[in-house]
Formats: sequence, C-alpha cells, structure tokens
Amino acid sequence: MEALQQIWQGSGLYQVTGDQIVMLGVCLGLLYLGIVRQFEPLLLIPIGFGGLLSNIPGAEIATGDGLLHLAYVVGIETGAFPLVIFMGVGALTDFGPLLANPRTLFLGAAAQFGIFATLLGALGLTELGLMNFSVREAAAIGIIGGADGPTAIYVAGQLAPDLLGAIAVAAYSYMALVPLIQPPIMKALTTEAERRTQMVQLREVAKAERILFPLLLILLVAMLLPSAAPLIGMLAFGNLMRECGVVERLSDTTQNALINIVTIFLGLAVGSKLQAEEFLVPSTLGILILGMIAFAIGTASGVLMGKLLNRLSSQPINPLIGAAGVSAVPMAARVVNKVGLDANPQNILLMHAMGPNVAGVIGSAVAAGIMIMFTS
Amino acid sequence: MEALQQIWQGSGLYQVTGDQIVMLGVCLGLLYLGIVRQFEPLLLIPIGFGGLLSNIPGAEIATGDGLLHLAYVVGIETGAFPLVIFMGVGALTDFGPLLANPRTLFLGAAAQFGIFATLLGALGLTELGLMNFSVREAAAIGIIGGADGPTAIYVAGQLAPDLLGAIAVAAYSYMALVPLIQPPIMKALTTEAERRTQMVQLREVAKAERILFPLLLILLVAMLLPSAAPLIGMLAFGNLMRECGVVERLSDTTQNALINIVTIFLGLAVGSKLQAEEFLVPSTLGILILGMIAFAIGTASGVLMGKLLNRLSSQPINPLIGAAGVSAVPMAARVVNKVGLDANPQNILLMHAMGPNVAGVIGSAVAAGIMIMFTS
Amino acid sequence: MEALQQIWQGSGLYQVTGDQIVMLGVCLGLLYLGIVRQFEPLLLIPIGFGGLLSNIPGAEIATGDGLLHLAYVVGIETGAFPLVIFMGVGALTDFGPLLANPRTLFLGAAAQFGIFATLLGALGLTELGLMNFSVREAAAIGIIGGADGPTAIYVAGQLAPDLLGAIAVAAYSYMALVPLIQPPIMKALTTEAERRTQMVQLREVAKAERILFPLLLILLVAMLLPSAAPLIGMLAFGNLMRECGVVERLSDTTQNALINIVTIFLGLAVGSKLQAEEFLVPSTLGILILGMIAFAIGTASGVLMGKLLNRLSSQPINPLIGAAGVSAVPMAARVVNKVGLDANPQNILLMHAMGPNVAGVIGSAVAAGIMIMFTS
Amino acid sequence: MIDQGLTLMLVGMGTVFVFLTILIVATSAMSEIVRRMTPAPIDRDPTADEVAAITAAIAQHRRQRT
Amino acid sequence: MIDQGLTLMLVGMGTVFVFLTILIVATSAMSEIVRRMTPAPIDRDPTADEVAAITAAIAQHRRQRT
Amino acid sequence: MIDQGLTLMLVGMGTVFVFLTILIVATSAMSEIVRRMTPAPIDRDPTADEVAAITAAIAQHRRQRT
Ligand code: NA
Ligand code: NA
Ligand code: NA
Repeated sequence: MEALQQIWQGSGLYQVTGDQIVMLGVCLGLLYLGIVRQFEPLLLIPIGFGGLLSNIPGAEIATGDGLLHLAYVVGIETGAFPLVIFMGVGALTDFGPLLANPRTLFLGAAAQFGIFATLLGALGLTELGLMNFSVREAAAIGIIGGADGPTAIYVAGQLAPDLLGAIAVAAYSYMALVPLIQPPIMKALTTEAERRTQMVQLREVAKAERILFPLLLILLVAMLLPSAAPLIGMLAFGNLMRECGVVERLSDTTQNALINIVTIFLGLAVGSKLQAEEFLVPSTLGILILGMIAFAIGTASGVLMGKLLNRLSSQPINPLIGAAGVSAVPMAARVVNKVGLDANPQNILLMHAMGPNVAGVIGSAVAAGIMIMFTS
Repeated sequence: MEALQQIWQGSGLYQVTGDQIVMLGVCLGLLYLGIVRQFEPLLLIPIGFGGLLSNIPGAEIATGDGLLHLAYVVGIETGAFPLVIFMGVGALTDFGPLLANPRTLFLGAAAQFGIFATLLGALGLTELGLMNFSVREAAAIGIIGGADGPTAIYVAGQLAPDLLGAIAVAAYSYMALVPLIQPPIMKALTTEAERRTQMVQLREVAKAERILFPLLLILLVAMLLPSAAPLIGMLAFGNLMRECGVVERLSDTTQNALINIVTIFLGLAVGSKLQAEEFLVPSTLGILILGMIAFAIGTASGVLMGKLLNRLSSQPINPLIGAAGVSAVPMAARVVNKVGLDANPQNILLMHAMGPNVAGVIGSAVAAGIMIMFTS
Repeated sequence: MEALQQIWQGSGLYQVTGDQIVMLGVCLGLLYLGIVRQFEPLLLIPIGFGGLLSNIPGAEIATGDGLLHLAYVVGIETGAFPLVIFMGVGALTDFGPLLANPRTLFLGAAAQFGIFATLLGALGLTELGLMNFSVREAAAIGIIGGADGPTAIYVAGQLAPDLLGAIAVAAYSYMALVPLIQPPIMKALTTEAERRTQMVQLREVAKAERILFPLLLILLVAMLLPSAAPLIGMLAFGNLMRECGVVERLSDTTQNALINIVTIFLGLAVGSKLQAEEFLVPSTLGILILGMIAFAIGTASGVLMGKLLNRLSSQPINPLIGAAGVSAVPMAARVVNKVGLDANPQNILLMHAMGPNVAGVIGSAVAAGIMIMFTS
Repeated sequence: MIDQGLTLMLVGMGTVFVFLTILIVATSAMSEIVRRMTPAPIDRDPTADEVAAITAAIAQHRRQRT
Repeated sequence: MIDQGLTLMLVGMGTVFVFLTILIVATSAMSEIVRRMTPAPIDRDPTADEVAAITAAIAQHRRQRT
Repeated sequence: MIDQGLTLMLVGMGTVFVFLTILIVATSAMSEIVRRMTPAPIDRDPTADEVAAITAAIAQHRRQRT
C-alpha cells in the first residue's frame, strides 16, 4: 500500500500544477506551429519538445543535473551554442548579392530601428509602471526586432537569462510569422508604382571579393566595435571556410552535422526556459507584444529607407526590398519577392532582397554588440 | 643507468598485475566477439578497446584527467550519453508495427518480468550471503533483463556506478547472444502447431498516427510515471523528429553523425569501467549469471504472454513474437522470424515481431523509471 | 557625449597595441599561406582566424569566458582534441605499406633524431644564455621535429602550455613547407644513382594482418612504454575501426564529421594562444628556428638510415624514402615520389614512401611518450 | 530486503502492465480518431486488385478510341 | 531610465549607420581593387549574345568545310 | 641541463629504436602466422599470368565445343 501511495504521489497527476498544464498546452501549440504550419520547424520543434519535457512535474529534466539544464549551462550560459550556430549561418550564407550591391547595407541598418525603438518601449512601459524591465532586459527584448534567432539567444543569455525563454520563443515565432506580419506594412507604406519597380540584374562577384569580405568585416569590427566581435567573428569565420575553397570538408561539416547537432541541443536548452514558473509571468506577455512591435517597426523602417534610397540612387531600387533588412533569412526575402510579383509578374526581386536580408544579419549583430557594450 | 631504470620501472612489464593481464585477455575476447563473431560490434568494439586502454598499467587513461575518465564523467555520470543514444534510437525506430497492433504492448510488458525476477534474485543471493548487493545495485542488475543497452547504462550510472562495467558488458553480450539464448526457450514453451501460426497482415498506419504517438507517449509518462520521462522523453523526441517530416536534416544527423559520435565515446567510457580492480570482483560473476537468468526469464514470460494473448484474441497471434518483447532490437525480432520460418516456411513473422520488439524498449524504460523512483 | 566617448574608448582603434597589430598581420599571413598557397589549410585557416579573433583588443574571445578560451580549456588542456584527432588519423591511415615492408619502421625511427637533437639544441641555447627553456619546454619544442601536428599539440599542452601557440604554428607551417625544406637535403645526401634506385612492388597484405596490427601495436606499447599509450591507443583504436570491417558507420563518422568538428575547434583553440602578449616573445623566434632545424635533421637522419638499410638489405631500398620518416603524412611521401621521379621517370616511390611515412607517426608518438615520461 | 524486492516486483510489474494497458487504450483511441478524421488515405500504393481494375479500364478505353 | 534609453537609441542607431556606411565604403573599395587586379573574369558562363555568336561561327565553319 | 638533454637523447633514441625493432619483429611474426594459417588468399585480383592462362583455357574449351 505504501508503495502504491509512493507511485501516486510521484505521478504527474498528483503533482501537476495548473500553470504546468497551461505550459504543456503552449508547448503542444509550438509543436503544432512547427509541424503542421511549418513555422521555423528546425527550432520550434526542439524548443517545443524541450518545453514539454521541462514542464513534466517532478521529472527534473530542466533543473539540477537534468540533461536540458546541462545543455543550457554548457551551451547557452557560455554563449557557445548561438556562436556555433552563427558560424554555421556564415557557412550557409552567400554574401554575393550584398557584394554586388553594397548600398543595400543601408537597408539592413535602417531595419535595426525596430530594435532600439523596442528598447525604448520596454523602458517606457517600466516608467509607466506596467512592466518592470531593467535596461539590460529592455536591450535583450529589443533584439527580438533583429529577427535573428541566434543573436537574440546570445544577447538574452548574456544580458537577461531569466527572459531567455520568452525572448527566444518570440524571436522564432515572429520570424515564422513574417509572411503574415510584413505584407500589410509593406503595402501601406508603398505605392503600387513603387512596388512595380524593376531592378537591374546584379553584377557577378569575383571569388577574391567573396574571400576578402569576411576578413574585411571582422577587421572593421575589430577596429570599431569589438563588442560585436564574437558574433560577427564566428559569422565571418564560417563564411571564410565556405568561400575560400580549400577547406570544403570543414565547410560541409559546419553546414550539416555541426549546425544540426547544435541546433537540436540549443532548441532543447531554450525549451528548458519554458518552465511554468519562469515563463508564465506578466513580463512574457510584455515581451511578446514588444517583440511584435519591434518586427513591425523594423519592417517599416526598412521600407522607408528603401524609398529614400530609391530617390537618391541613379538606378531604380524597389523599396519593398527594405523589408528584407530585418533579416529572418531567407523568409523575409521570399516575402519581398512574393509581394513584388503580386504587383508585377515580371518583377523577380529575390536576389535583390537577399542583399538587405544578409545585411540585416550583420546589422543586428552590430546592434547586439552596441547593446552589450553599453549595458554590461 | 638511472634513465634505463626509470624506463624499466615505467614499463608495463614491470608494473602489470595478474589481474590486468586477465582483463587484457577479457577485452581481447570482447573484441573477438565483436569483430569475428559480429556480436553487437558497434558497442563491443569501443567497450573492448576502451577496456584494453584502461588496463594498461601506469597509463592512467581511465583515471584522473585521462580521456576515458573524462568521457565517463561528462557522458555517463550525467546520463547524457545514454539519453542521446536513446534519442538516436527514437529517430531510428519505426513504431508503425506497434501502432498497427497495439496489443503487442502486452508482450513488451510481460517480458519485463525478467527485470523484476532478477532484482529479486540479486537480493536473494545477498540474503543467502553469496553476494552483497544493495537494493539499488539489485535494481541496476535487473535492468540487464531489459535487453536494452542505453537503458541499462543509464540506470547503472544513476543507481550503481561501481557495477556499470559489468552491467554494460553483460547487457551487450547477452543482447548479442540472443540467437543462442532465446530459441531453446521459445521451442520449449511452444508447440509445433503454435509456432506454425500465421498472422494476418498488418494494417497501414497513417502519418498522423505516427506523429501523434510519441506525443501521446510522453504525455502519458508525464501524467503517470515522471521518473521515466528522461528516457522516454528522448526516445519520443527522436521519433517525433523522424516522423514529423519537416526536420529531415535534424533527423538525419541524429541517426548518423550524432549517434555514431556518442556511441564511440559511450563505448570508450564504459570500457573505463573494465579496470581490473573494479571488474575482477565476485559481484561481476554474479552479475553475469543474473543477467543471463534475466534474459531467459524475460524471454519465457514474453512467450507465455504470447500464448495467453493467442487464446484471448479473435485473430491468431503466434506466441513466438512474445520473445521479441525483451527488446534487443532488431536481433530478437529476427530470431523470432527465423524460428517461425523453421516451423513453417510461409510464416514471415518479422514485421509482427517488430511490434513487441519496440514495445520492449518502452517497457524497459518504464521499468527503469520505476526502479529509479523506488530506490533513489 | 559621454556615450560617444564610451564607444570611442571601447573601440579597437583606441585600445589596440602595436603588438596586436603585428599579430593581426601574422594571422592574416597564416590565412594567406592556408588559402592562397594551400599550406595545410585545414589547420592554418582555423588557427589563423582564431589568432585574428584573439588579438581583437577588448573582445575577450580568447580569455575568461570567451569561446576560444573555453575551447582551449575543454579540448587542449585536457588533451582531448589532439587525441580525438589522432583517432581520426588512425581511421584515415592505411598501414598496408608498412605491413608489407615492416623494415621501413627503422626509417620512421631514424627520423625522430631530429626531435632529440632539437631538444639538445634548445637546452644548449639556454646554457648559452640566449634563450631560457626548461627541460619540459625543450622537450615540447623538439616534438616539432616529429612533423605531426596533433602529437606536437598534445605534448605542448602537457609539458609547455605557454609555448603551445608557437609550437603549433611552427609544426603546421613546417609540415606545409616540406616540399621546400626536404628536397635540397635529400639531394645533398644521396647520389644520382641512389635516387634512381627502383624498388620491388609491395606484397599484398591480408585483412587479418590489418586487423591484428593495431592490437599488436597497443599491446606492445602497453608492455614497453605506457606513457605513449594515450596517443598510440587512440591511433590504434581509429585504425581498428577502419580495418575490422564491421563498424563502418563509426569509422565513417570518425573520418568525417568527428575529425572535422574537432579540427575546427582545435584550430580555433590553438589560435587563442596567438595573443600578442604570449606570442610576441623572444622564445617564439627561438622555437621557429629550432623547429626548422628539427625538420632538417629529421629529414637527414631518415635519408642516412635509408642509405644504411639499402647497404644491409638484400632487396634494393631507395634511400629517398627515408625522408618520409618524419611523417608529415602524406606530404613527405609525395615529395619523395617527386624527387624520385625527377631522377628516374619510371621510379614510382609513392607507396614505398607511405611505409616510413606512417612509421614516422608511430615513431614520433613513441618519442612523445618518452618525453612525457622523463619530464613529468 | 527480500520483502522490499517482492514489493518492488509486484508494484513494478503492476505499474508496467497498467501503464502499457493505458497506452494501448490511448493509442487505439488516437488511431481511431485519426482514421475517422481522415476517411480516405490518399498516399498509399494501389492494391493488386485496384491495379488490375485500372489496367483493364485503360485497355478498354484504348480499344474504344481505336 | 527613459533618458538612458533615448541615448542608447540615438547612439545605437548612429553607430549602426556609421559602421555599415564604413563597411559599404570599404567593401566597394575592396571590390574595385579586386576588379582592377583581375581584369578578365575567366570562369563565368558565356552570355546569351556570346552563345549566339559562337553558335553562328561554328555553323559557318561547318558550312565552309562541306 | 645539457647533461640531462644528452641522457634524454641517448635513452630516447635508444628506446625509439628498440621499440620499433620489437615492433618489426612482432609484426613480421604476426604476418607470417597469418599467412601460414590462411594459405590461399582468395580475394585478390588474378595476376596478368593467371588472366592469360584462364583466357587461353576458355578459348581452347570453346574451340573443343565447336
Ligand atoms: Na537582423
Ligand atoms: Na526491453
Ligand atoms: Na613523426
């Protein structure tokens, strides 16, 4: 009888709290979004399942010696997982379109306005007494507007580990929601004629340019903004392995086995931050709302900068490609392409949008460096 | 001269103990079984070689800062390696046959009787003064009867790290010996007519069933037996990645690079527990004998449950498939198929035996959860 | 204004030291050698880029919690990375030519004279007051003459971590420079007639010999020189996985994903030792010069032993293959082949040179074991 | 200690059976629901009968055209 | 705190723009240098015009031979 | 210290040579044993001579049949 009682008291049915039930539902929702709606499945499935495991009452998978907590300590507290993912992103990124048209870096710069506006918004909510975010936390929340998962996780791990779960979920969810969030904003800010603008074909980029670009990038960061060096450095290293042409085996492994392994454990480790007691707090709601606003503002600033560039430039620039400046690679570029095609069936913007798209990755890593420098 | 003396005193010839020579022989024997007899080579070769390295006098590879000891501390003490392997097993497992005929879960349940009978046997030997096992140790020994390597290593790492070497060696050796151990028991407990029984073809299983099953499994574990959640959770996660169809790159890496890397280091780390002073103790002999008994009892219970199900069921069930309930995937299912073919050349039982086979994996993980809950 | 000042004081331009600028140049030079000249690109590119990151003023990537410092602590201080690389080397090495002609092991032995002569040279420079190397440091420097990257890094990590950066850079640079360093020495020490010597075709090697060789090797090390067991053990384990034919999936992963992942992080971690304050010291210059001498002496001893063997042997031995005894696999064997072809266009020495080439790997691991035993 | 072992055996086997029985019930229910919600499986291979029927239909269609 | 946020926003966006502007200038300069040093790109695909020209030349050559 | 270096050099090179000599002996013995126990290597390619002989035999066989 005592043994049966022990089983009963050890069971989830006995121990579970209402909050945990809510979180199990939320995690099943993330899995639904990943599997059925195919929203960023590579991250939402590990995060969702990790969250499921973390809310099993009494299992202690996400605390103490549990595997997910170990993954968090080893990979996220140290910053290693997001940095390795960034190396993989570098190995997977073709900077060719950016090199063919470097001015698109302005679009990647403008779209970072979402980051800083959201930082301000988070501090404003605190001033109004609605939320209670420190400057470090506000900075980490703002980075959601960078639309770049590993950057957001890296910054949150450094500046606001308590908010990491909500920030990561917001970042990946909104990146997945780009096809829903961006088009209305893009259409509201452009005229039909602007959306119809066709752009001249991109020039070819020499192999030497591709090899020198990551070196140039890291040297500039070294001289001007060393606090962005870890993120930009790993991105540049991955890209150099890709482009230099003499270490294909390292580049292949980085693009496949290595990034996949780290993605799995990064996702599970992020999931360990979805425990009910940490996640079901008012600030999570604030983060989700602020993150959405960050995305919207970033998109708008990108498009407006696109309009400005179009006026100033001798060659036509379709302002839609500014929306790709938030990053969310390659989803945002595809959305731009689709909205452009809707206005003009001859208008293939995909490659033109890849320039601001990868510029957005650099832009938000630079913004992350600024945040880290000023708040730590 | 002093230098020559130092070389001589540092040499293995000078330092080696008789026990180490015995263990070098045992490890060469494990390598022989793995390479020449092809008994579970993926594990016995790393374990055997790891044991070889661990018994080199004075090399300190399996102690202190030695690589094998580090692998043990990082991967087995934490439980990480067996859990990651279980994720890989999940990604490699097709639960289709189980879903087509869920009643075969009863066979996977019955075969776990070997586990608990052996636990009792270990405690009995202690009572008789022949051995000296604690309840935790007896539980870890019993799990050998689960015929599931990572489960046995996980439980031993948690409950009885001192016995881990012997338990792992016993588990993998007996899993390899399934083609020798099981057929006589299967034949003794069944009639020729029973063995000839043909089963109706399994129905097709929808993709949605495959995707929902791992989620159902982990939610039931969460509600009923959270102590089994780490093992079952990783199994379910691996299987969800396999079946959901939207994260092929993660699933591929889990099934290949990741499980292979972890298998190598798991094997070497287990090998570090084959050091003479730890392995050449009376309890090892007890473990080897008890493990063999556990296997035999598990096989017998599975077959007897098969006979019972056959009586109770409207559709014919070949009782041989009960023997696959011990797990030892996929060896036990192949043995069932072979014994079935011997009795009736038209009798293809392989897919029917895969159901209880994977049920046995779940069953022993559940039993492991019970052991951990009651003894820690 | 204060914020702008903070940015300026945090910038690289403000913080950079002259030494760091020199080191950034040195690292760009290593990248140039790797990418454009294709000198050992698999190592020089990660090392060079790691060095770049480590000399970014204020970025702290190679210190404290920085990723490169973590990689160093986890992988090099423990010895794990070079040992895993050695396992990969074992899985990639074909010992067939060595088994077909075991006497070539003498060539691999002779070429290690470079190691010990350099050790003596380093101590001599210290005696003369020109340098200040301890015996442990001198031993680590000598190992550069082994022409084997992971062995040099392993020994330096154990005996002289402060010199690791310079030793690794010297080892890989000179391995890359083999086509320039070796031919003049080879030609100076041999007559035209000797270089023209053709050798009889190698016999076929049975599968059983290939499987037994790594076991024989580790057992001999266990009995005679246990301090070489970590290095030789991992080499033998990798080779056993390769040759046994029953664990292809482990062997494939070891030869690809695993060795590639570890190579990347080994390189970055070595790069963390290229920080200006550690690298730009007089001893680095001493190490670079001594390393070059070690290579030259090793090459010369190998060739001279080749001449001796040719005299003593009934079958002709081209003394050029002695130069391959330094290891630097497979570059040195290719150089031998080329110099042989220059003297006699019918003279294909490649396979004959592979014997001493892999013998050199064993020889320098044995020498490493001796160094570690006598100095720690 | 034997007592503890006996208890563990009884409770353990009981729990294993109860858990797996519930899993059987839940799995069967889940499968039933899935099958009701997706009436016609669309991605299965045609059966031998269906192949025969389709072949015959095509053959007849061709005959009629010529 | 709002003040700190405003400063951070101004300085932050300013730094992002300044940095990326410098990157544009540096990248353009680098590309220009690379293109001057490697006058004729040799591994590009032929353009449609060139394909047409080559095809025509081959056709004429064949006609002359026959 | 030079003394220590000299000792290390002598003992070191000596050990390397002794170890590798023993390895040569052991390897040769192992190979000899393996080759005695497996008299006919079965999976090697036929030599040129053997190919010639087999070809001739087949040709003759065909001639005889016709
Ligand atoms: Na961005
Ligand atoms: Na089992
Ligand atoms: Na060597």
